[in-house]
Formats: sequence, structure tokens, C-alpha cells
Amino acid sequence: MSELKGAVVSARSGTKETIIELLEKAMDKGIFDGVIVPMKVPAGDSFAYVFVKDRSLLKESFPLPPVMFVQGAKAVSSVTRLGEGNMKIAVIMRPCEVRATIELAKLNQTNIENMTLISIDCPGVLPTSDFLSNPEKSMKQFDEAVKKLDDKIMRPVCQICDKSSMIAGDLHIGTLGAKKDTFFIISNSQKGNNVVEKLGIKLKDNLDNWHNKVKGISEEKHKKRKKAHKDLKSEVGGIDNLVETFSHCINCHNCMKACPICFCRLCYFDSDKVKHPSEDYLERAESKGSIRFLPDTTLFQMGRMMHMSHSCVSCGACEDACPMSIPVAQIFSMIADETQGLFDYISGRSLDEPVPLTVYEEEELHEVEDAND
Amino acid sequence: MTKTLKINKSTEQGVLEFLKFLLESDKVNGVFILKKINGDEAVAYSLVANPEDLKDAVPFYPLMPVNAGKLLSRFTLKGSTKKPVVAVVKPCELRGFVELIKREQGNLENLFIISSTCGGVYPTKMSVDRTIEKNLSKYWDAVKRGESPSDLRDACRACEEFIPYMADITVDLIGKSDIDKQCTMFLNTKRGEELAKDMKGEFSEKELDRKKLDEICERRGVEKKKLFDEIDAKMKGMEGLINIFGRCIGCHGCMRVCPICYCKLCEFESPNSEYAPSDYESELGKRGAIRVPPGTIYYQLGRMTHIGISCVACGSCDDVCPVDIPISIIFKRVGESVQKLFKYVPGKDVEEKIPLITFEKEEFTEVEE
Amino acid sequence: MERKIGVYICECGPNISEKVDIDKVIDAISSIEDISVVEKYKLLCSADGKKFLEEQIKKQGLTHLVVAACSPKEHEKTFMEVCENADINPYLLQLANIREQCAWITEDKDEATKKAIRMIRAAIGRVRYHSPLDKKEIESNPDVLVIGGGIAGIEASLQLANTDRKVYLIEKTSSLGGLVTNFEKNFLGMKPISDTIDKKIQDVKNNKNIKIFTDAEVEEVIGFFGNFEIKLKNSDEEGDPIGFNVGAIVLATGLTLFDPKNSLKYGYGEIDNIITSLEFEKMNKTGKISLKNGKPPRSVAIIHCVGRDEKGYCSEICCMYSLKFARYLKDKIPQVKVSNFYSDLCIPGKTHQKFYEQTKEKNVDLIRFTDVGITKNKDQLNINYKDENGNKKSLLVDMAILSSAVEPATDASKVAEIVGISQDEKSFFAEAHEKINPVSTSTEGIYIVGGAQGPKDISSTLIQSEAAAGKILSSLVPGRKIEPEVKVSHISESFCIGCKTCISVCSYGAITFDEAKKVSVVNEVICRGCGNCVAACPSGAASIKHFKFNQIYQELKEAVK
Amino acid sequence: MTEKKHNADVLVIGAGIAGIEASLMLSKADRRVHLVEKTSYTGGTTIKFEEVFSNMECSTCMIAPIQQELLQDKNINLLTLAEVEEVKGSFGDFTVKVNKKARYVDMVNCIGCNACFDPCPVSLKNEFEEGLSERKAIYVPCAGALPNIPMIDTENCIRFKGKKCTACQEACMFEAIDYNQKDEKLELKVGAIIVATGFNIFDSKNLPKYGYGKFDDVYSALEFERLYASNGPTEGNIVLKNGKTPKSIAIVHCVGRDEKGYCSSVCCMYSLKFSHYLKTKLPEIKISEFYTDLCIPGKSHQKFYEKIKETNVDMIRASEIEVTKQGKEMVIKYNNGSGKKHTHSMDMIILAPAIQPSDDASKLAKTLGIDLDEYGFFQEKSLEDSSVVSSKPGIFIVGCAQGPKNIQDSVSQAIAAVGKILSPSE
Repeated sequence: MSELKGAVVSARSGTKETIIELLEKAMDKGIFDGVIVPMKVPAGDSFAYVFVKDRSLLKESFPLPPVMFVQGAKAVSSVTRLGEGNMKIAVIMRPCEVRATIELAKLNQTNIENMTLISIDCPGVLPTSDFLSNPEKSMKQFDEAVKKLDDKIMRPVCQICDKSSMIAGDLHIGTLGAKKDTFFIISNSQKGNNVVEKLGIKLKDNLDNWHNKVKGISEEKHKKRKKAHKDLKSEVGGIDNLVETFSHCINCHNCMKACPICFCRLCYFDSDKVKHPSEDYLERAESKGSIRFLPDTTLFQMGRMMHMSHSCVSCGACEDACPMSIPVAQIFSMIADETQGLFDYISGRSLDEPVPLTVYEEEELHEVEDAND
Repeated sequence: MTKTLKINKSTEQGVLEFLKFLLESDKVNGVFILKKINGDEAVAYSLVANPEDLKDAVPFYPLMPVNAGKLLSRFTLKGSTKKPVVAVVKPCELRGFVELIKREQGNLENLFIISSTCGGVYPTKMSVDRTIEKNLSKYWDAVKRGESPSDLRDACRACEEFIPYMADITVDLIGKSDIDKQCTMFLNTKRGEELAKDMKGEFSEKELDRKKLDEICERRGVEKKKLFDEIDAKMKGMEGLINIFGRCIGCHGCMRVCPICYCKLCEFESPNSEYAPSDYESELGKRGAIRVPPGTIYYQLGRMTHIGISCVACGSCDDVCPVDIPISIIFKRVGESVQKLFKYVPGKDVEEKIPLITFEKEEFTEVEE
Repeated sequence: MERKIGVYICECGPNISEKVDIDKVIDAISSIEDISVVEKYKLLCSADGKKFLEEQIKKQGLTHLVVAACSPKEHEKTFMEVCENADINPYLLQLANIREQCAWITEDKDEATKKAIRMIRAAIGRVRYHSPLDKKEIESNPDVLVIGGGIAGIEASLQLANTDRKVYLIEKTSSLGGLVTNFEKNFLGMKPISDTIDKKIQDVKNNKNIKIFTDAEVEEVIGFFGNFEIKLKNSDEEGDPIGFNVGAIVLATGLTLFDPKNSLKYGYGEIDNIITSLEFEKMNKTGKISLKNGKPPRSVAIIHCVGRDEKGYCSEICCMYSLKFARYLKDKIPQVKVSNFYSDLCIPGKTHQKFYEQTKEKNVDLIRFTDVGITKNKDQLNINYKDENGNKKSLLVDMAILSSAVEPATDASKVAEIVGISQDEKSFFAEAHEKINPVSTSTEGIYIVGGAQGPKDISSTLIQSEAAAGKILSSLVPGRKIEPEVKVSHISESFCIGCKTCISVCSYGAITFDEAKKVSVVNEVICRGCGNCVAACPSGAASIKHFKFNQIYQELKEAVK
Repeated sequence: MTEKKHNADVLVIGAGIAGIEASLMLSKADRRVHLVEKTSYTGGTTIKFEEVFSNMECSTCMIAPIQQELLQDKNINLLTLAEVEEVKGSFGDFTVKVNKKARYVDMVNCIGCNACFDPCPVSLKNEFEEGLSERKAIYVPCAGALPNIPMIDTENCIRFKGKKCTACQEACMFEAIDYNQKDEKLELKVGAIIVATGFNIFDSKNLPKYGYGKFDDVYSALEFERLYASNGPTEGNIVLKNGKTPKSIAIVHCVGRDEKGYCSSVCCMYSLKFSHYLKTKLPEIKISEFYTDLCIPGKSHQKFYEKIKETNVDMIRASEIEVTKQGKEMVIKYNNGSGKKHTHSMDMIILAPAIQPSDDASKLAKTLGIDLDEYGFFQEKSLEDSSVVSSKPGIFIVGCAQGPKNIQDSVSQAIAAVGKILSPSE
């Protein structure tokens, strides 16, 4: 199989607990000075990323929370946007959050120089609103679903995510295809190799079972994704359907704020450029009979899509944040697949792959040119 | 006694007929009103110029997709409207707009206000799957009796300021049993009378039924006390704050929809509330671990101090919170306690100065001792 | 302040008045808000037209001026001077081009009139939002930094150095002269090259206004045209690097040869007696041309166009110096047999063909090949080639000289990065304009000469050095201040999120990144106001003077009403 | 350097692209420039091209801005229809006599509205358009020429042949036409002289084997440039004399190379440019280019050649080329090195003639007192030193006046000459 190096680690005390032990050992050995890892909030009804320096607090960490309140990439970006700092930090996140972090590093919003990005096979997450309706019950349901590898209760975008085990960071914890009470540690970079070596783990084990299992799951999810996008396209495609889908939008821009790729301090659609004198609005109303006030809600959606579609990692944070339950994530990730397809680019796949549209290629996109000849 | 105009049609039809008359007689060039969009897919505020489009208007629809005060401020931000426009808004939206006018964010010139005694609205989330359509009749029956249905928004069930202060015209709505047969409008101001001149209908002099309205106000007061007690219990000390705001994901939706938050760049999104790695390292030295991104509660309390004095408790922040934190009740509770100190009702009167930014020589003497 | 806008419509003789009903335009315009006067005039750009405008501005106390006439390209400068003479800021003016964009291209008169009204309303809509801008001036340092001590750098230094203009000449190696010192003769005129190059090196050393640094490299260049701060990495002495200020920089980093090892068919490095053109020049300079075994070669093959396919361009000079080699060989070893293998003979220019014909007369065989390769044959070499009709042939020779393609100096990309200029896809330095500006770069004040800009011979190199000197002598005049562009862009510190998109699109290197604050900063002296950064900035943190969003928005709104 | 009075002004002869660039740079260095131009317009040969190789930039877009700058520059005294009569003195102190012919149109009043053209009764072949279209006695060489002011051609205007015609004067609304303008003799004091008089092309009639002048559809390179020019006689449409569109075209390189004895260095590139022209306008056209040696030096030229080859243009290395008629068809015979003679029928043939010195070069050389080389170009002082220095100190020779070269090298020489004038080391 591929040239990735891995090791089987025994996890009799459970995957979560073993991961915590490894982190504690790594901090003791000084491999990391700090860890960014999800934890339950004191009230127990939510989860948040915590930047931990005191080793003793690590036992509280909760590597695979059932819900994604804040996109991990946004949390990491808030730490190192203004510089790399001199702490060696380990970060435990889902694959889409690791990919978003790498994408943000390319967009100069995060500095991952001193960071080790660790991802875990992701079973998907529950919609925030479902979780909030009954946190305890949802936790139990989530654990069973993970055991049975069933994603029916997960978010729509998670159900069709074919990159749930994509390795883009430095290390990856592979639970799929692993024998009972074990999981794989897979290294994807020199940084990863050093960490594992210092932990005294030999990267010599065969990863075929993991690869085959992942391959099976992602192919199946890929088919589901294609079908889901086709149906969605017929439902949302065309200007009338689009306007109708976004007619519920109340312009609260939660989706923009939750999205890791939308990092602008002041969005164009909040700036002075969209605030016009009253006679302009009246003129538009007179020419059309009546206009919605504020106008251009769909324009905001299309504008945001145009600005971030090439970097979208389909993490679904926007749909969770939308109070009007508009299928924003499904629409945006469908379009993102096609935009990125045009440049055969996968957002967050690798640090040295330049973000599309920031590189000038002389021979590119001729199919678009010849289209209108 | 205030002048009134009575049209023997249902209140909604009467108002719509009046608005149509205003447009057709060119007394106004635009009507700002709640309207059905794309068939009856959704309801949103609209600016109507063509009288024909008024047929989809639903002025008293029990829904506030966004606080109209914020929209009127956007409409008049770059200078008052040259051509006359009439707006049909709810009392808390009008009060929100008045607070914004005090902060140079809007202008009442050429802008006529029609409001009504407000029966309260359903949470915006409910407008997604047409449940509001289903229990419309249940809503209007309750309004006639001056009660509020249990699934209304908390802010509305606890709202005692349901009578508009500065409206040119007030439509009598709640506690009025014959609203589907009769439409009575109180012409509070000279501008209101001017508008209603030579409109078909019976002019006379009447007063709002204060007694009935006070009873409604009392019932709402009981509701409010229950909600305040609940929130007081939850929000005890720092630990209470952490528990209530633990779920906050920092989407700042509450700030964006709040009528009083008008800053171009919010302090909590500006470079001042960003921290360099060195700040993290020193803070980690003290506390061992920090939630990232930091400043969840710092934002909530910070916003509370900025807008508390002017919070009109319109409930929009609740509608937009994706993690269902009862923000409107928290801000109403804190807001009212500050407002009581200064005997200040936000948005009551555009001439009334905003307490905290106006210097009074004799003030807070009791604090000095 | 209260705005008073004056609108003046030029009849431009028949051009506008024939096609546009100017009186109708005046009626339509006079009713607009802030308009205090609307008048027509026969010819505004004439002398008395300008005087009329100046009086009107003063008499009416106008604050803003709209002139509806011809193209700004023609007379924007004229009307800006009118504003200055009438002491209102020249940027409170807007032109409506109702001649080229309206009268001359619209058949029907009513249509033209309507279009003229709409264009003037648009101009008024825009001028309302204009804000005054003032000219700036900055001190300029006349000194010049020349990087590269070859013939190009030396010539530039000699042309520039003067009592009021110091030249700093930086040479990486320990001696001046560069490649040229290895040559015995220049193929133009076949005279010993040492006469010119040694004299020029002497002139440079004796000139007290030229400060020479050998074994030195530039470490850091920051600043802009008129004020570059230079730091040198002085390899031999320790201590902090030497620093000085200059106003302009000339890059003369020169050329190296393409390494024939990269294409195996020549067998360079594996088989003896196969040498590159530079190695042959050096051997020839010693006066003794010999094989590895010390004996003179009886037959030599000179192979042109080595590495031309790999590099993707013809290096222009190899045909000529290969013919020169043939003459070297004939002079030093009279009865040697010389054959030149070429694919296309590139001998442009008036003297080159005659040089080629005279060389042929010294019975040098010139063989055209479509493919060539070298194989060992005992202690001799087989030149296996296909002639122009495609049949395979072979020639046995003692020695083979590879006339290899030229490419930029090895450290050219490092220098480009330090100085902040771009390289083209062949990694030569990129000139501002291939045809009319070959020695300048897109960054003002940085010039490129000689081989660093592209393959060329010694005479073209001298020309480019003198041209770069001309550019500097005419733009960086001692004592004369520099007037940078006024309509520059600005990036708001609180809105910028540091995504650096603007830096990658700025073609003049005018935007730097403040690492502490993580925000981009525009250098208002280098910025030429092209607006790329404003268009690329996703959140609108960047804006440009005189082309602000609402200025353009109001203009468009009026135009499409 | 002599201590005599050092005059800072400079005389530039020829307002082609080299002359313009030199004048603009001298003006930037606050030097007063007298720019003497034989014709009535600026831009020289470059404005005859539609596009320039190798990035196929539109040539008017390249040169119009600097023409505009030239006309608006206060330091530059542009003298059109003027020729240098006599030059005395030496470096730093020349006295130059210039004979300026009258234009008969007032340069200040006229705004170029072209109203005076139609009424003019006279019509004759327009030299600027290589005779492919007509012009009047009062004319501007082509649309977009700068300065956009017409001149009266006194040889053909019937008024100057005794008739009482005032057609153009009546048509002019600005009283810009003034028949009693007189030729002037000017005397200029300058410190240095830059000669940028450009070149002429070899007259292909001297080689009858190419059939130029004998067959209808054999064009010289400059004629083809005007055919393709959007402001040219056919507004850019490539048509044969009989109006039909050609299906097959041959471009013959190195016409007159053996006669002149040098390679003119630009013809290979502009011939490839012609293929690019033709392929964009007529995608199905069949093109074959006949060359002896492809001379495409410089970093961007081979890439351009490869791009053209991809549009399947036949590049044929050929010798003994001959153009004859077989019946009604025009045929080109050639030997492509395999001994046999090949013949192809062609609808149109374009000849790329050699660059040669301009006709009045020898007269000017005598006036200036500088030497010519064996080909008739101005002779540079020494091959080793800078090629812009002529045999007489203070006189600089730039562009094709010094020898065949492309626009980039001509402009480099122009700026280099200015560099040497401004340089303190002279």
C-alpha cells in the first residue's frame, strides 16, 4: 500500500484514555509544551477547545466529542495568528479541522511551525441543535453509533463525507480496521516520525487493514455524496430555487462567523459599501414594485461562496450556526467540490500546494475560454 | 382625548386600505411593512412602492425576522429620506429605532410611524416549518382576550412595554374583541392627523382602554418575574456565568441582529481583542489551561455594558442564538436594573438624553456616602 | 463646507455642437443639487478658453469643476493647471468625455444628447465625492549601487560616477572584469580584448568617485527609488555588515554557461578532450591549444547550439564566437582541420555575415546538423550527426568544443529576491517592457543590464549599461526632489487581516508586511496607484485615493439611471 | 573636455520610436531638444505595424502614449516637414541650419476634424499606405497619426499649380488653412546631435525572379503590414487584388540578403508574426515559410516560433526560390536541399526584404561630416567601443541608421546615446 509508516498501539484502557496517556507521556518527555484538545465545558452541555499547559489537567480531555461547537481551525488560528510563539504544541482534531488549519496556514492566518497536527478517524458529529435538545441522551446515542459505524444520526454533511480519514496533518490515529483494544498511529511527516520515535514507538507495522477499511468506507460515502449532490442540485439549482432556499435567511451572518475560511475582519457585505442612501432603496422599490428590506440576501450567500469556495473543507460549521436551518453546508460543499475540481485541488491537502487563483498559470482553464467562442 | 379614525373592516384590512390610500394619493412614496415573500414561502420586511404589492402585506403577522428599528436606521443612515415613507413597526422596534436616532444612526424626518399595541411574536425559528401559519387563529383568539400564547418568545411573554410611545398612529389591537370586524387607529400626532386627512372612515375622539391594558401588563409582569427568578438562580456568580455562557460558540449573531449594536467594527472583533502567543504563554503560566478561542464571557459581559442602558428587550438575540442561550432575558434582567437606576425607558422619547453619556451635576449622590 | 459645482460644456468647434443639443443638456443639468453654473463655450482648451474658465471659477467662487469636452488623455493636464491657477485643488475636477465617447460615435442626435446628459450627471455624481489631494516631494540620494563587476557593471559605473554622485561597485569574486577577461579577442573586429577591458578596469580603480568592494555580496536592500538602504555581507572581515544609502541600483550579475553534463549525448565529463567554450577560451588565452596528452589536436569539431532545446532559446552569441574559435585554431595550428556543426546559423547585424564568409575562406567546414552526439573512438572522438536531409554521418576528430547555451548567473535568483524584482520563466531578470523599456524593471529605480537581462554580445552589453546610466542620469538628478504618485492606495490597519493577497498582486513591490502588527503597509512613494491591491483585497481594507468606492458607485449610479 | 561654451541643447534627427525615446529622456533631464522630422507625422515605421513581436502587443497602444507625451512636452521643439541643411562647429557647440517646409495648416487652430478632406478635388496614391489606398492633396497619412494635423502636398494641389481652388479653406470652420505660409530657414545652436533616421527596405523589383511588381498578389512586408492594419486600406481584411480571400500563402525570407551581404536580423521574427496574423484572421489558411537560416536570438523568440509551428505552418529551408505563373495560377519553385526542384501553387506571396540605409543617408552624412560604412549605414567610430559613437565627436548614431536591428535594440541605443550625452565622463 502507500509509503505511510505506522504502528499498532495497544489500547486496553480504551482509545480515548490511551490517547490521553500518550499525550501525558509526550508532555513529560518535553516533546510538547502544550496541547490543544477538546474538553467538556463545566456545565456539561457543550464542548470547547482548550489550550492546556498543566499536564495534570489533560485527563479532562475529550478527543472525539459528539458535536463540533467551534471549528478547530478557528481555535488554533486564534492562538498563532500573530506569530508562532516558542511553545511546541500538539493539536488533536478531526481531519476536516486539520485540513482547515493547513488551509489557514497557507492564507497566513495560522502559523503551524511549532505545531504537531494530530487527526483521528472521524465518525461524524451530531447536529448542534439535536445535541442541545438532550445532551446526555445524545452522548449515549453517539457512542453506540460510533461502535456500529452507523452515521444516520450524524449531520447531513458528515453522512456524505468521503474524507473522514484523510491524513493531511503530521500524525493520524486510525481506529478503523484495528484489532480489538488497539489502534494505529500513522505518521505523515518528518515531524510526526520524530514525535513517535521520542515516544519510543517503532513505526514498522503493516497498515493494510486500516487502508482497506478506510478505502471501503470512503468509496461508499463517495457514492452517497455524488447522489446527495445530484438531488440537492435539482432542488436548489436555478435562480428561483436559489432565491427561495435563501428566502428564510435573516442576514445574521452566523454562517460566515462560524466558517474557518471566512477570516476577514470586516466582511464586504457588512462594510459601508452596501449601505446606500434612502433614495436608492426607494428607486429600487419603485422600479420593482416592492423590494425585500434588507435587499440582496442571496447576493451575500453567492458573494461569500465566491470568496471561500476554493478553500471550503465541507466541515458543516455554517449549517450548525444557522438559526433558520438553511442547508448552507450542503450547498456550499457541493459547489466547493466542483470549484476545487476545476483546479484538481483538495483544500488543506498539503502545505506546499498553492491555493487556486493565487498562482498565475499561462495554460489554464482553456475549456472555459472555448466555451463561448 | 386623542383623535381616532374608525374603519369598519377587519383591523388588518383597514390598515392595508389606509396604506393603499396613502400610496395612491402620493401622500407617501413607500410603505415599510412585513410582507409574504415568494408566494407564502417566507415573511420579511419589505419596502413597497406599488399599491398592488400591498396585497401580500401582513402588517401584524406574529413574527419579527429582524428588528425593523435596525432596518429603518439603515434606511435613513445616509441622510433622511427625501420622499415621505410610512413604516408599520412594533413598539420595541420603534423604541430600538429611537435609541439609534439618539446615536445619530437614523432620522425620523419624512418618516411616518404606524405602530400597534403588540400581542407578541413567535420565535423566528418556528417560521421555518410553517408552524406559525398553523396556529395563527389560536394566536389571534389569545390576542383578542389580551393573553399571550405559551409558545410565544420569552421576551414577548414578559414584555410590559407593549404600548408604543412615539408612533404617529397607534392601531388598537390587543384586548380588542372585535379586531376582525373593526379597525380603530389613534392619531397621536399632528403628522398622524395630516396623514389621515380625507381618508374614508369615521373620525372621532377616544382613549385607549387603559384599564384593560393595565390588566394585560400585570399578567405579563407575573410572567416576567417567573423568568427573572429562573435566570437569577442560574446566573449566580462567576460559576453561574460560566455555566450559562459555556455553550456560546462566539458567532456574535446576537451582536449583529441587536438594534442597539451599530458599530462598524465591534471591539470584540477588532485587533484589540486578539492575543499574541506571548500573552497566551504568560496566561498559561498562571492558569494552566485556557479555552480557545478565548474571551467568550468577556464578549457577553462587554456587550452587556455597552448596550445595557438602551436594551429594549426586543428578543432578536434569542432568535439568532444557535445554542439557545436565553440572552434576551439575561440582557432584559440586567438592562432593566440599570435603567431603573436612572428612571430611563429606552426609546420612549427621542429628546430624552442617554443617561450614561450625559453629565448630570446632581446624580448618584447616594453612591458617594 | 458648501459645495458649488460649475459645469462647462465645450462645443469643440463642430465636433460636439453638431451632434449634441447643448442647450437641452444645459436645461437638464441646471436643476441638479449643488450646481451653481452651467455654461457652454466654443473651445475650452484654447488659450482664451482657459482664461474664461479661470475667471469663472474665481467670480462664481466655485469649489468643484466639471468639464464636458474631449478625452482626459488629451486635456486633463490642461484643466488641472486651470484649477491650480484659479487656486482650487486640481483633484476637485472631473471630465466627461462627450466627444470621443459620445458625439463621434453616436449617429442619432437625440441619442447623443441623452447620452451626454447621462455622462455629465455621472461626472457631477462623482465630483461631489472628490477630496483634495496635494503633491508630495521627497529628498533623493543621487548615489548608485552597481552589483556585478563584469564589463557591464564597469561601463555603468564609469558613465555614472561624478563628484556629486558616488558609485558603489560590488563584485562577488576577488577580481574585476568578469567573463570577458578570459577572452583573447572580441569577435567584432578580432582585436585583443585586453586593450579595452584592462583600460576600463584601470579607469574604474583610479576613479575616486567609485568605491569598489570585491569578495562582497549584498545582504539586504530595503527602501525605494531615491532612498535604498543597502547592507553588504563582507565575507572576509567580521564585524557588522557595511551599510550605505543609494538612490538607484544597477544589476549586472552577468551569465554562466549551461552545463553540458545535463544532456548525456555530448559525453562531456566522461570522455577526454571534450571541453566547453569557456574552457577553450581560457586554454587559448594561455597561447597553447593541446589535447590531454599535451600534443596539439590535428582535427577539431566545434558544436553549436549545445543545450538550446533544454534552455528553449537561441543564445545569439555562440555562432559568432564559434567562428572566432575556428580562427583561433587556424592562427595557432595552421594545418589543423576545423569543422563547425550548427543547426541554424544566427549571424544577424551588418558585420556578422562578412565575418562568417571570411572564416569559411580559411577552409573551415560548416556542417548543418539536425541531431548530433559524441562517442569515444580509442583516443579520438566520433561526431555522429544527421545532416539536413536526415542521413546519418560521422566524423573522427581529436578534440570537440561545446558552444554551450548561456543562462543567468548561479546566484541571480538570490539577488532578485534580495532586491525584490521578478524573473521571467527562463530566470533572467524581467524587464519592465520588452520593446520600449528593456533596461528598467517594474520596480522604479532598479535597472538590469547585460547578460542578467538576456543573452547578448559585448557591444549590446555596453549599450545597455550606457542606457541604464542614461535612465539614472535623467531621473535621479542631484538636488532635484522626486514627486511620487499622488493617487496612491492605503490599507486600513484595523480592517486588514494580514492575508497578504495584496502583496502577491502588487507588481511594483510597494506593499510590505508589518510582522509585529500582522498588517500590510503601503509605501506611498513606490505605489503607482494601479489599484490591483484594492481589487484583490477580499474585505475591502484597501482603498485608493481618487478612486474610492463611493466615488465610482455614485458615478455608475448616475450613469445607468 | 574643451573649455569652450558648452551648449546643453540637443538636436535629434528623425522622430521614429528611437528619436522619440531619446527626446523624452533628454527632456526629463531638463535639456531643450530640437526634434527634426522629414515627414508630417511622428512614429516612423513602427506606427505602420498592427502588432509587434514577440508578445504581440498592439503597436499603437505601445507608441501612442509616448507620441502624446512628446507633443505635450514643453522642452521638445518638434519641427515636422523639416530637413537639416548644414551643420558647422564641434561637440558642445554646433550651429545647424534647418529648412522647414510650410504645412499650410495652422498647428494651433486645427483640431483634426478632417472636414477639409472631402471637398479636395485631387486624389492620388498614399505613400504611407504603400500605394494601396488613395489620399487627397490635403491629407493626414493614416487615421490616428500624431500630430493629428493635415498638410497640403504642394506638388499635387491644383491651387499651387495655378488654379483658383479654395475648397479646403472654405470647409474649415477654424480658419486653420493658410495658403500664404512660407518655408522657413531656421538656425539652431546645439551641443550634441543624435541621428535616428531609420531605414528603407530593399526594393524587391531588383530581383525579378520573385515576380514583385510583375504579378498582382506578390506583396512586400510593409505592404502586408498595411493590409493587416485595422486603420489601413482594407481595415485589416486580407484580400487579394481580385477581392477574394487567399487560401494558401508563402512567406519568403532573406529577400536581397545575398545582394546586401548581411542578415537583417528582424525578418525571421516578423515573418513568424505574419503567420500569427494570418492564423488569427484566417484559421484554415495554409502557410509555408521559406527560409535559409532561422535567426531568432533572444530569450523569448524561440518560444514564439514554437507556438507558431504548433499552428501547423510549414517551415521549409529552401534556396533558388523563383515565382512564376502556370496558367492563371501563381507558382513558387524552390530547392529544399534534396536536389529536386519543388513547385507549389500559392494565392499570395509575401516577401521579407532586407533592411538597407535610408535613401538620404549619404546626403545627411556629408552634411554632418560623418563616415558611412561599406553598406551605406552610418559608421560607428570603433567596433570595440560603444556602437552609438559616430566618427565625429558629439554626433551619435542610433537605431537602424547605424545598422539593421529590432525595436528593443534601437530603443536601447537611443537611451544609451542620451546616457553618453548626460554622462559627466564625456
